[in-house]
Amino acid sequence: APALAQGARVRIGYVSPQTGPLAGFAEADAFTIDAFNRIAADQGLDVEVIVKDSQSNPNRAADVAQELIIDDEIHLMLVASTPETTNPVSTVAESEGIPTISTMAPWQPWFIGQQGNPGDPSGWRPFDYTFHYFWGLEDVIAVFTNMWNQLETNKVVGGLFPNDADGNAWGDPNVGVAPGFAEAGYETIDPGRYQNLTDDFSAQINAFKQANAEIVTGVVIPPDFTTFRNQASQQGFTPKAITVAKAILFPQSVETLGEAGHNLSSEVWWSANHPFTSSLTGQGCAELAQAFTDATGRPWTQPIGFIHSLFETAADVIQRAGDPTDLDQLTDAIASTDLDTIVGRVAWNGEGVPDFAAQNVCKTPLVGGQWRRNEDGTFDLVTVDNTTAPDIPTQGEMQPLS
Amino acid sequence: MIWIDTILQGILLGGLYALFALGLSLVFGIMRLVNLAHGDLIVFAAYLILVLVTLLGLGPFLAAAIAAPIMFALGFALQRLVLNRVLGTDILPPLLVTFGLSVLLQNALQEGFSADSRRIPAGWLETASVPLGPISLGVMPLMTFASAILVTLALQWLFYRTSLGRAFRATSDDPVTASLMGVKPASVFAKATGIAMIVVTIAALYLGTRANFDPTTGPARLIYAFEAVIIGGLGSLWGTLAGGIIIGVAQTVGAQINPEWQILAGHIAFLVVLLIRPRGLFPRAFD
Amino acid sequence: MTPILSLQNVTKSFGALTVADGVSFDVPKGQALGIIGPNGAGKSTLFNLITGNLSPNAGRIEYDGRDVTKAPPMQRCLSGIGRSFQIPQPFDRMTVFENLLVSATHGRGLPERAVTDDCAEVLERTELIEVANRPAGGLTLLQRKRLEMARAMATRPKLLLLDEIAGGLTEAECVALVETIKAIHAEGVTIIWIEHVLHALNSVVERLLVLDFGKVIGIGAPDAIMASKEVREIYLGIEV
Amino acid sequence: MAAGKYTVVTRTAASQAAALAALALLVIAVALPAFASRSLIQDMFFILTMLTLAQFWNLLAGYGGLVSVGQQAFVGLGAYMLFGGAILWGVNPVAGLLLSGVFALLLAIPMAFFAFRLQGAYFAIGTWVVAEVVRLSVAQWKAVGGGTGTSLPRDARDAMWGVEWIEMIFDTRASAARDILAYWLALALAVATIGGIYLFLRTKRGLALAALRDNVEAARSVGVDSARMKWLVFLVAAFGTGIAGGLIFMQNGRISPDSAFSIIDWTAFVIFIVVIGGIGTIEGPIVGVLVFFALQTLLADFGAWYLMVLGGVGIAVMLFSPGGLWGLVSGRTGIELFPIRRRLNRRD
Amino acid sequence: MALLETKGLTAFYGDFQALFGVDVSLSEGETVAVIGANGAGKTTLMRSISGVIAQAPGMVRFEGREIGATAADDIMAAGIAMVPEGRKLFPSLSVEENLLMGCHRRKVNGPWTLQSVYELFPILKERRDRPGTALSGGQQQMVSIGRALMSNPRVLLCDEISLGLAPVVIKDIYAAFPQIRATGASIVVVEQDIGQAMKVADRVYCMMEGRVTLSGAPADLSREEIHDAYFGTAA
Ligand SMILES: Nc1ncnc2c1ncn2[C@@H]1O[C@H](COP(=O)(O)OP(=O)(O)OP(=O)(O)O)[C@@H](O)[C@H]1O
Ligand SMILES: Nc1ncnc2c1ncn2[C@@H]1O[C@H](COP(=O)(O)OP(=O)(O)OP(=O)(O)O)[C@@H](O)[C@H]1O
Ligand SMILES: CC(C)C[C@H](N)C(=O)O
Ligand SMILES: [Mg+2]
Ligand SMILES: [Mg+2]
Repeated sequence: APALAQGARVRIGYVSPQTGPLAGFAEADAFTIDAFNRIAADQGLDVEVIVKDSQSNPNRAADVAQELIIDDEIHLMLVASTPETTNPVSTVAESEGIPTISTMAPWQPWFIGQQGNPGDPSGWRPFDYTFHYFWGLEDVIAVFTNMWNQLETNKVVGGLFPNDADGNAWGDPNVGVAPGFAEAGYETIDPGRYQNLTDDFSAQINAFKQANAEIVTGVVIPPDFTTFRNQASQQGFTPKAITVAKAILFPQSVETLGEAGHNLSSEVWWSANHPFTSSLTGQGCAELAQAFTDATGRPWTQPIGFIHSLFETAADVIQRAGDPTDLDQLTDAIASTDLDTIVGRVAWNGEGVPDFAAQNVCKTPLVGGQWRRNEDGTFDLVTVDNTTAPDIPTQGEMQPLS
Repeated sequence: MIWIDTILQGILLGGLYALFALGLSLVFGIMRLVNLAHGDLIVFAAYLILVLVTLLGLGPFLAAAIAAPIMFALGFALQRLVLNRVLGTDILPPLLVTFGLSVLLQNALQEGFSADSRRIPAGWLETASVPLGPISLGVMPLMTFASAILVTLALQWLFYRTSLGRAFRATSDDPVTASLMGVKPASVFAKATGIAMIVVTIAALYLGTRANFDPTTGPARLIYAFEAVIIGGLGSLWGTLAGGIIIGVAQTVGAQINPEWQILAGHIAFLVVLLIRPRGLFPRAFD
Repeated sequence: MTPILSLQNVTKSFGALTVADGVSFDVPKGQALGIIGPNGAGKSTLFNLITGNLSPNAGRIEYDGRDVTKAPPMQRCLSGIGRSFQIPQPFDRMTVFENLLVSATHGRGLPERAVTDDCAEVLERTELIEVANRPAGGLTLLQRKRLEMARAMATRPKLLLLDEIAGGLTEAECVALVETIKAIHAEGVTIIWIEHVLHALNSVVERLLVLDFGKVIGIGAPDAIMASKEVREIYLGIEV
Repeated sequence: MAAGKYTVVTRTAASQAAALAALALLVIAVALPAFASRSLIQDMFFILTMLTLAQFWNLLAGYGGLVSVGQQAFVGLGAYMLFGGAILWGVNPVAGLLLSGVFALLLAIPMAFFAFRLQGAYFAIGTWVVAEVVRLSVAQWKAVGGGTGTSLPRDARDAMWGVEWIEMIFDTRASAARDILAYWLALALAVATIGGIYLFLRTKRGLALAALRDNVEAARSVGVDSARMKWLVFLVAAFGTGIAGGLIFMQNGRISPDSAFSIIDWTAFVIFIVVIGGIGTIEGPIVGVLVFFALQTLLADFGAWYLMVLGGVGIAVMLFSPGGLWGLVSGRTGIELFPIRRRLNRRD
Repeated sequence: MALLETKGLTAFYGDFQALFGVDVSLSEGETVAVIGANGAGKTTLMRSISGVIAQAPGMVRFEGREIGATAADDIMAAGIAMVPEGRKLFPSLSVEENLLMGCHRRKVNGPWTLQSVYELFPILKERRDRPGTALSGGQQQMVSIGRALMSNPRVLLCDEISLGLAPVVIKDIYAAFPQIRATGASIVVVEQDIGQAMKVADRVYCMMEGRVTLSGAPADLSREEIHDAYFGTAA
């Protein structure tokens, strides 16, 4: 391999939230990095992965990114898991000129959130060194409305958008989800941004009841969603569909809802059911999920695929760069990536992305899924809509909440 | 109608905040101890209840009843072994120690239980409600509120009608002189913290059934609890209950106007009350 | 000549308890006035009203011809009212000398350098010079009482308020104290002194005021006051 | 008459030695970028800014008796004004530091008006709540990203005064030059803070501050203007804390309400530093920040254990040496590097 | 055998030694006065006996039992009650609650009850529901004495009970002494007022600079002797 020929070790920095409230995203870190190191060794890649914990704290994320760059003199930065992690790290890396691959944050909060004035598109600039792949709000809009179209509703949607990076991006009246929903014929009731860890959702429930909303959507953190779901039941608000992001990402979070978790729906960015294979290990999605469960005793979760794909992409980039310790060559290699990974195709070719972000953002496929409760209280995520990515098979149909 | 509902929901929410606050109020009132770990202790108790529920298959209420004496013992030991040694006129050492404790607890829980969010299952009670004309009130929130009132009554009785309560107040004023009356300040304080931990367990029961919690959930509500205590006036238990309700109602009313203002409205209510009455609604004569 | 201090109908109550009840009296410049009265009569409260540590519910306080009823303590101190507290309140963590420096610099609005010798002199007069560099928190009761007085003196007051400074002193100490106060008085300082140690008080003051239940029940020459029936009954507890 | 018989001394042998050492250290510190690695410069930046925050908090709590747990309000507002200035009005970030200080000062006025009505623990909680209100309000400020936060625009970053010159003389990349600039600014701020506080404590106002700390009633009745002293201390601390906040985030390049108004980072850790080092002394925060930094560096890679050890050390120091580490040192040896105690000596 | 005695009692505040080998004793039913100038160590002696200042074992004996190293609250329970210097009432307790604190731990049937304390100091009954500290100094002193009596102590330690009190109140308070003695309690009074001390005491100890310099029955001591012991003028 060329990297070996150069005789220099490539240092990869990786920042993720291993502790703190976002730790669920990082649970596959060790598992993935072990596999990566093993395969890198097999392939004769001289790489070293230096892992830093953001402690789920954006300040800390920026600090450790600096440490990686300055003390560890890394050549390539990898970062994943929510804008709270990706944005500070990307900002630091961009200003230090370190090639960076980022994932697992919708691209709007990542791209727009890093701009000086997010409200003023004229001032938005592309980045020279940082690249991001995931999906965007337009995909979520399509997936959600497709799922809802399978049901008989009055097309009135109540929105729960907090005042955080995700909530502001989703809830923006101009570039958020509402205009897209409107195009698909859905009216959005948005009572306004609330703070995370709110203890009472009566105001939202009243607003939804008044507007006779039959669907609830949003991007909600798990504790808030539980509060909302309970209060909605207690206050006699029973929508036909609840389709939210974030809150029901992990099976553990859904399990805490008990029966109230059944048939909740959300976007699915990766699953054991996806038809992709790893460029690194050759595993299919089901195999990877099983390997994870075997190794850790825990059920598969969506981030596993993306963390894996992040290292896939890194390996690919390093192999393609003439001198992977040369930052500019590495950057060029990222920009010219075209790789089929376990989460789908990663290529920064601007496909489906507006011009201002085309250079830095790549999109991966998104479908819709529903949580189905098993007899024993465990839940399965079932793909119910694939209009947006027909090559990912569905496993069932969208069902209304009883 | 919406406003009536909003205010009722706010009052019920206030019950939850009052439960968070009552234990704090007890400890704050007796020892001037600003316990920054209070929120984390509530979360700790919630995990304890959860463990009892999952391990022994108990109902949440029975589990809380078993957890309460365990928490009492823990509180007693904590006060005896650690906190007593930093009490004094200076509020800083306890502030720092309880902050350290808060950090310790959070991270220990994280090591032990991971960052996953959990919930204490309460079965059908979770979603049960009582219709009240066009309004319907959740059974759990109603129970929360009722518990807050019961806890206040019980503490009030303990504080002002028993000789232990008198010893609490005397020791709070002057531990050295109290010891000349045959009081052991160290153990009086330890008992107070123990009792506060029983209240903490009750708060944990309702926190844990209302929403998910994870090891870092504690501090977020700590500030509301402090607000309730201070609005109420140092050492006034009814005041603490009233304080909780004020914060709760301010939040729901604020949210009804615009959800952006929900939490802000609670804080602003606190500031306004203190502007008008710097020592809270029901201050005690001397402190 | 205007009196240095004049109280007119000053009233103060704590809740239902009235501790100053329409108190009126004047103190001419340079006089030494003693205040006696049973415990709880409102003597210390009266001092707090004069210094501004408490504010009256009604009435008017004039100092040096000006209305100071609403002035903050700091301002009254600057204009020449110095006081000692019944329960000594030293600045515990500062040295004795620094205690005095605070009052000399802030009480008189002077820079530090200008008051050093003055402070030293007060320390000598109050026999605190030996402990000048010791933290005030570690002083004995007597030393604390002396510090109370020294700190008040360091502001070079025109009106000095002393609250029970002889209590707890031995006879010899008491004699020394009386000498010191006499000397201060001789310099023209007006003195109001609350004291239960009557022989000490009476050897200094020219006029005596008796307070009972917040009311002035007598004011006049010490001999006359001490001989009055009311005082003997109420205060000394001597059956007549 | 005692005239001229006594002199007042504050200096000690240790303090004179310390002054010389400090001067030498300062010279080395200024020249540091010439030979130190970039990571050392960054570490120094962290130490200096935390030290500044700690000194101001110490001034508030240790000397002024104002135990504020709302200092993150000033850090955050200072930082946001620097960003706001750069984003909305094109203010050069270096000049924006002044905005940081001024706006923090402006915030301090209503905050003090409210908080000064409260005592002790009430004051502490009151300041915390005000800081929360400021955080929640800033989180509604859409032009700087609302709850999402934002980054310093590249134009503003590139335009920072002095960076080009540093790039030239040290022959480094722009990002390293920005670090050097930030480091020098932090050094200047820390030196000005320590020097300023020390000189202030040696004036008669410093004396008044100490008196107020011991007994408010008594201080008031010997002519100390307690309200004015509190205002003075609070406003000065707000101004300095605001500038430090602006500087920290200028170097950081990214801001969000949660990071800028973090009670843990900007108040809890600062309290930790001051109390561990020794409150009410200038030396304490210096010792404290070094201990804090050492702990952070040694333990940063141990995840949750880092915070647990930190918590444990905090508890241990409070239990075994309530005067902090410096208290332990000066208690044993009597050394004071920044003496303020005035001793009255008989002239012989 | 003495009811209460100290042997070679020493006490320290940090490095500062306040007592140097003090020997005092108190017999059943006796009243003993401790006099001495300010700072002589009288309060320190009281605090050492009552356990506020921890002692090495072996220095204090009460009813033949060693109590030097016993905690203050246990000493109180054994029957030694103190009227501390400076009254030390509990501000957040009412007058009545302050009194009740006196028998918080030691509940012994005896002559002293709320009722009899109110008879002794009738003004307190009027003020029973007020906060203890909203009383004047004299009234507070009455509460403090009453509070100590409430436990029906075997030994009553009174530290400067007449400090800052009007003569009429001092008279009242000392007038209560015979009643207190009549109940069988032994009393130690610390007093500045030598005359007063001589009047009530069976025996007097005179302290100076942490040492007992003179002791004996009042009748046996001459004014000069006392003066010397007090001020250290004796060669
Ligand atoms: N808390 C303390 N810390 C340090 N020294 C103390 C303390 N309390 C008392 N002392 C010292 O111990 C010595 C004896 O004091 P003590 O209070 O026992 O005297 P006393 O005889 O009761 O005097 P007084 O008549 O003033 O009450 C004094 O020199 C005093 O300075
Ligand atoms: N802050 C307060 N709140 C309520 N009542 C008070 C307060 N301060 C004093 N009092 C009451 O006011 C009355 C007068 O008290 P003050 O201290 O002036 O008496 P005094 O004449 O100085 O007595 P003494 O000779 O005992 O010192 C007392 O009955 C006391 O209980
Ligand atoms: C300093 C504090 C108020 C910190 C609080 N315990 C928290 O973790 O947020
Ligand atoms: Mg008085
Ligand atoms: Mg004494």
